[in-house]
Amino acid sequence: MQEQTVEILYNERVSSRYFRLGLKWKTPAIAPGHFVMLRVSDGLDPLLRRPFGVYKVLNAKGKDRLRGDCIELIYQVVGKGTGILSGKTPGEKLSVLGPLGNGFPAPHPSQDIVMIAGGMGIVPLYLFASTIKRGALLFGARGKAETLVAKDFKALGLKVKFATEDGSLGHKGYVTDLLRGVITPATTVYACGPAPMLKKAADISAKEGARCYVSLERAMACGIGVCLGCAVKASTHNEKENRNYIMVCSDGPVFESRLIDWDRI
Amino acid sequence: MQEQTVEILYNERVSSRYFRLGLKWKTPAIAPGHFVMLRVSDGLDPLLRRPFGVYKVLNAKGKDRLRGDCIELIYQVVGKGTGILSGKTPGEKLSVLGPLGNGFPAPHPSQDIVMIAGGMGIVPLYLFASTIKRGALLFGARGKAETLVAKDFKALGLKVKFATEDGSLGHKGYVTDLLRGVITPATTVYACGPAPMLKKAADISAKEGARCYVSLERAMACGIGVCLGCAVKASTHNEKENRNYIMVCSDGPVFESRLIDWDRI
Amino acid sequence: MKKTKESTLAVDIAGIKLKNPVMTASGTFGYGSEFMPYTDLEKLGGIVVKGLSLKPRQGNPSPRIVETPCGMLNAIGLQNVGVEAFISEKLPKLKGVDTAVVANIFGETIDEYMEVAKRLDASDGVSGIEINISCPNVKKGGIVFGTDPGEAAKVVGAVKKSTRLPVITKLSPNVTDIKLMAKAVEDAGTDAVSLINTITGMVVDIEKRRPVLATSTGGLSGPAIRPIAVRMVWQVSQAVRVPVIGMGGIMTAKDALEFIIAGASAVQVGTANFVDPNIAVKVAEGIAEYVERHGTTVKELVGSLTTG
Amino acid sequence: MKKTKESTLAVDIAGIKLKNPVMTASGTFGYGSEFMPYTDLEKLGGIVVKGLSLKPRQGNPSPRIVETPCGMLNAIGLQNVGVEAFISEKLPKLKGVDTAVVANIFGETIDEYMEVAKRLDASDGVSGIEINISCPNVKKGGIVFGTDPGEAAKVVGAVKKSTRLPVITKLSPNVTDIKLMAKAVEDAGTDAVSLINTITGMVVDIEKRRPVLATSTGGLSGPAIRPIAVRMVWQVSQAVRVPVIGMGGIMTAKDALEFIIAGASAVQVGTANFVDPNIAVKVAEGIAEYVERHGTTVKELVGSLTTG
Ligand SMILES: Cc1cc2nc3c(=O)[nH]c(=O)nc-3n(C[C@H](O)[C@H](O)[C@H](O)COP(=O)(O)OP(=O)(O)OC[C@H]3O[C@@H](n4cnc5c(N)ncnc54)[C@H](O)[C@@H]3O)c2cc1C
Ligand SMILES: Cc1cc2nc3c(=O)[nH]c(=O)nc-3n(C[C@H](O)[C@H](O)[C@H](O)COP(=O)(O)OP(=O)(O)OC[C@H]3O[C@@H](n4cnc5c(N)ncnc54)[C@H](O)[C@@H]3O)c2cc1C
Ligand SMILES: Cc1cc2nc3c(=O)[nH]c(=O)nc-3n(C[C@H](O)[C@H](O)[C@H](O)COP(=O)(O)O)c2cc1C
Ligand SMILES: Cc1cc2nc3c(=O)[nH]c(=O)nc-3n(C[C@H](O)[C@H](O)[C@H](O)COP(=O)(O)O)c2cc1C
Ligand code: FES
Ligand code: FES
Repeated sequence: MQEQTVEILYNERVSSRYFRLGLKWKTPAIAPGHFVMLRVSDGLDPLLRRPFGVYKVLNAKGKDRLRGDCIELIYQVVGKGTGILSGKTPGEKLSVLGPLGNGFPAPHPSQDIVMIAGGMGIVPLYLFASTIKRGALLFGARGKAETLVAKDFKALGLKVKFATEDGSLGHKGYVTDLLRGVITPATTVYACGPAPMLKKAADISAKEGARCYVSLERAMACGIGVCLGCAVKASTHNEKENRNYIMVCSDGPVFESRLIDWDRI
Repeated sequence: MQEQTVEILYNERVSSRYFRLGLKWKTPAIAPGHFVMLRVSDGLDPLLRRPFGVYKVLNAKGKDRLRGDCIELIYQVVGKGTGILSGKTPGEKLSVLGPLGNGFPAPHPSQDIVMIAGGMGIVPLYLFASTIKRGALLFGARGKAETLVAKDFKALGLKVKFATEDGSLGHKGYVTDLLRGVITPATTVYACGPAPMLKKAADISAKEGARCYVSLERAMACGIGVCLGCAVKASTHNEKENRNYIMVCSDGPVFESRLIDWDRI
Repeated sequence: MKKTKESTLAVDIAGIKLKNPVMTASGTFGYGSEFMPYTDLEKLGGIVVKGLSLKPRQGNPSPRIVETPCGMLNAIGLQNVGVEAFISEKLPKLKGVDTAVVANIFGETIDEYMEVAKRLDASDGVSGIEINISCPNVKKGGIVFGTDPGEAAKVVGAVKKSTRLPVITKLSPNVTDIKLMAKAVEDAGTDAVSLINTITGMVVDIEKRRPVLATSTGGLSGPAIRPIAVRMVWQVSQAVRVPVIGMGGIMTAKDALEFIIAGASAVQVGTANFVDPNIAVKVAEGIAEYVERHGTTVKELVGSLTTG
Repeated sequence: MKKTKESTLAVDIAGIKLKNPVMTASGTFGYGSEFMPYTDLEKLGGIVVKGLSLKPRQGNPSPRIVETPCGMLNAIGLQNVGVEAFISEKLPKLKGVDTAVVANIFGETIDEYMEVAKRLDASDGVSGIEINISCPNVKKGGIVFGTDPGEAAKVVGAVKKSTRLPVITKLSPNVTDIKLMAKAVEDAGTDAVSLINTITGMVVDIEKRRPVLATSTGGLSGPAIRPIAVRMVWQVSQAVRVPVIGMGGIMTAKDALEFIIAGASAVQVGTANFVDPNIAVKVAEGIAEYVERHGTTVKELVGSLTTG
């Protein structure tokens, strides 16, 4: 879990705002859902590391916890940090801290698996899917251009259903619309994406009596549970632990959805 | 004199710490001694532009004031800003502000010309030499590796004498040691380099009755005479102007040496 | 009635009419005319000129500036040509330029403040006076006018008596409670307040074991101080009724809008002018774009922050 | 006699022995043991743990942090496990680790400060107490202990009576004259002072027209504030005789040396720990390199600044 400086293998534009970033890194054991904190610049601005999920572990050994010699991330350019990242070229070095967080709990073999992703939420779900190799994916995005990585899921032999905001692929509307009907109490839902989507997925799952795991995002400073900056409010279900606030970086990023107070997210 | 964003044509390492930087820039009229302020990063750290002399104006038209379509700078990596600059690659863009400052006054045809450079002080003197095409150059540097650009002077047909601190080329010691003996009251000295060297050159010139122009360096914020940050103390010779402090960026960077209070430099 | 572009951006600061809320900050824009080769002054709401004293001042020894993380320290020492030379030599260069010109003034005694204000009152082409109270009071053993509510009020009262021009008082951030200072100068009759001036800081050269600046300390400006400045503007705008002008580390329209939404009726761009001499115009253009996109006006945005 | 490596770096802060002058700052290093996977705690002079209150505290609503130019704001709200859980669960994890452990404490009443200090006094493995006085005094209508010299002195006097451990008082920078605060707590008996705590700031989300932080304002830390912190450490070290611990934006040995040369006997590394969990050790190593290169000792460097 030491901080390490690793070499960029590739940093390629996938679509107008998405990049695939390959890092040469003899990884510690990585579980699906883990994330890393990258330092995008040696300078002081931006000062803080940026969190990114792990998309692939290359040449990986292991079943649930993977060790490899490279990782691939997928990121979207949204601001200063990801802007700088997108200008990096192969051969340059980056400092990576991780893997961090808890990862997705393995599903019971008797359970059906439905993964639901919004935008960049696809990232940790792919690593998850590639280890368990079953289940269905519901993938929501702005438009068709943002769904390119879905072919990686198809290559795993998984069924993918799309929802796009502009209707350019699949259902026109929210991806959570697809959730109704496909889940039963025998389903476990794995969700990653923007907060409103997660809230909806949690709602629907609760109504259908399905278990739901969500992977949350929150601005982070340390990524290792010490700054207490990435807090989210816990629901009363969390009371036994006597903790009103839980940390996305160290208690999560994956939580059982009923442990979260969705009204304060 | 507007700020402009220009393309990097080349950014090549000349020796261990020196780089040649070519910028594609339809220049305004540039006089030898002028400098430009570069913004090395779009970010906020480093915040301020960095000043650099102009080494060459490529495809230049004009005699004393040159217009070209590219400029070449030579810089030394000494800190954060120049460190970032050295990582830039051709095709990237930089914001340039300039040309700024006053430039070297043209010498009277009857005068002998002696140029004396310390380290990066060579930069503006080359542009000067390439327009007047006469005179002798005394060039001081740490060691031989830092004197590569001297061949550009030789190509102009100018005599070059070296002094190096480690004795690896020419006189072992200070370049100002070479000044004694070569100047007379009919000489005009043009000096650029570190402050102690300039002070010495000013001293010797004064003793020999020679006129001496120095190009000063100072930390700068604006480069255009408005922040009043790059002040140096003027000598009493400057009194008629009733100004105790003069600005290196807008009153200089070239000054007649007797106008400077060398005890407070 | 469709709002015209002018009216969506214009603000009025105690009678000083600004076509848009963006001014340039004192000490970072010379006497205005120096920027003519680089920018279009008429696209600015206003210009605040370098601080003026009764007599010309030579300023501090050098080094006077040093860069810091996302900022810089300066200890210029208020070098300026003096109010007379300003009126006779600098002001005429701005004649005919359609933008508000505000004269920033300072003194080491209350009399000096009054005298400078009087001279400006009689001159043509000045829209208002900004009082810099971050100056040591020589009669009070060097305590800074701007850190003592009583002394600050005295300066403001005296200047108000010396001029019919609108008076803006510029507050120092080096205080425990900036609301107290703002209220004191409001009670003393200031027509507006502006903030923040620089925060005192120091950089040490560890090889020489000396401060980098010849005066040991200097004033910190630039993006580094922006969160502090926004907080203070927010506090002050809730504490006083006079208009507030916000500044401190503004580089972009987004930064300026933080101040406006927090309660500033106008903003000043300072250190950023050194990075890009055309930046204040870009800030004004960005604000216009935001105002249009949101179908609102600058006046409506002022203090539109919701908290809690 | 040749100086040994230990003796060139070691400092003694009011009886707290540090093998080198580098500590980690409260709230940025958890309870210490969290960093064991990332760094070697024994290479640190000391560790200051997250601020402790009498009862566990849940902290503020979220968002609690936001990045700023070369810095960050935090409004954690002093979430902590409480002094009892610290003693029973956290402290034992540091047992056998050869580094000084300082407990940072706070309260909303003077009694609460005293009570926390008493509990720590009885516990094993704590080398000293750091009092955080940047806390609102609930009995005094929320004015902050750390901005009123009288209130600050009361807290310090009370804590001193409650413990035999060395007491460090941590000063808030949100004051007009930090020397006054330092002298007040010195007179009240503090054994050392540390500074600076964070500076209050705000960031506005211009699309939502709300503060980014749920609590509106938060504390600014990181390199952005370093010049302010160095200045205050310099001022305070000239005003008091007790040792001064400096902090604010330290990222490198060079930064730490600025504080030491300006007058700090030791330093604390804060926000930088988030950027690199091993950074404090790198700072200590860099100081060792400088001390060796200059053939000096940390003790000799403290306050070695020449001005004027
Ligand atoms: C556990 C986790 C995993 C993530 N995985 C991915 C991924 O695989 N691919 C991807 O593209 N993005 C991912 N993100 C989001 C990514 O971290 C942000 O998009 C990124 O930090 C934005 O940085 P910026 O400087 O470009 O944007 P800015 O807007 O300039 O950032 C400003 C600040 O806001 C924070 N911030 C802004 N948006 C987010 C966000 N959505 N989540 C957390 N912090 C944010 C930044 O960290 C920074 O402190 C993940 C976030 C978390 C918490
Ligand atoms: C008129 C002029 C012309 C110059 N021409 C050249 C040139 O042709 N080639 C070249 O290599 N260098 C030149 N310099 C020096 C160059 O500007 C500095 O080396 C550079 O700014 C250092 O930046 P940094 O961030 O790498 O160093 P840092 O040490 O990190 O800079 C920190 C601060 O110190 C200032 N600074 C440090 N050294 C100098 C210096 N010597 N002069 C001015 N400011 C300094 C920087 O501007 C910055 O504000 C010139 C300077 C001036 C004033
Ligand atoms: C070099 C410099 C000189 C300044 N001179 C003055 C001055 O003469 N009068 C004054 O009131 N403020 C002066 N200031 C303060 C600025 O007007 C402004 O309040 C401060 O820099 C904060 O804004 P900024 O962060 O945008 O620069 C000066 C600032 C700088 C950087
Ligand atoms: C997230 C965070 C939490 C903090 N918590 C505390 C605290 O509990 N007690 C305290 O005295 N200071 C606390 N501080 C202040 C730091 O200890 C330190 O004084 C300040 O951050 C300046 O140092 P820096 O710039 O190196 O971070 C906290 C700072 C941060 C960033
Ligand atoms: S990011 Fe610091 S506790 Fe989670
Ligand atoms: S750098 Fe601003 S006046 Fe010279």
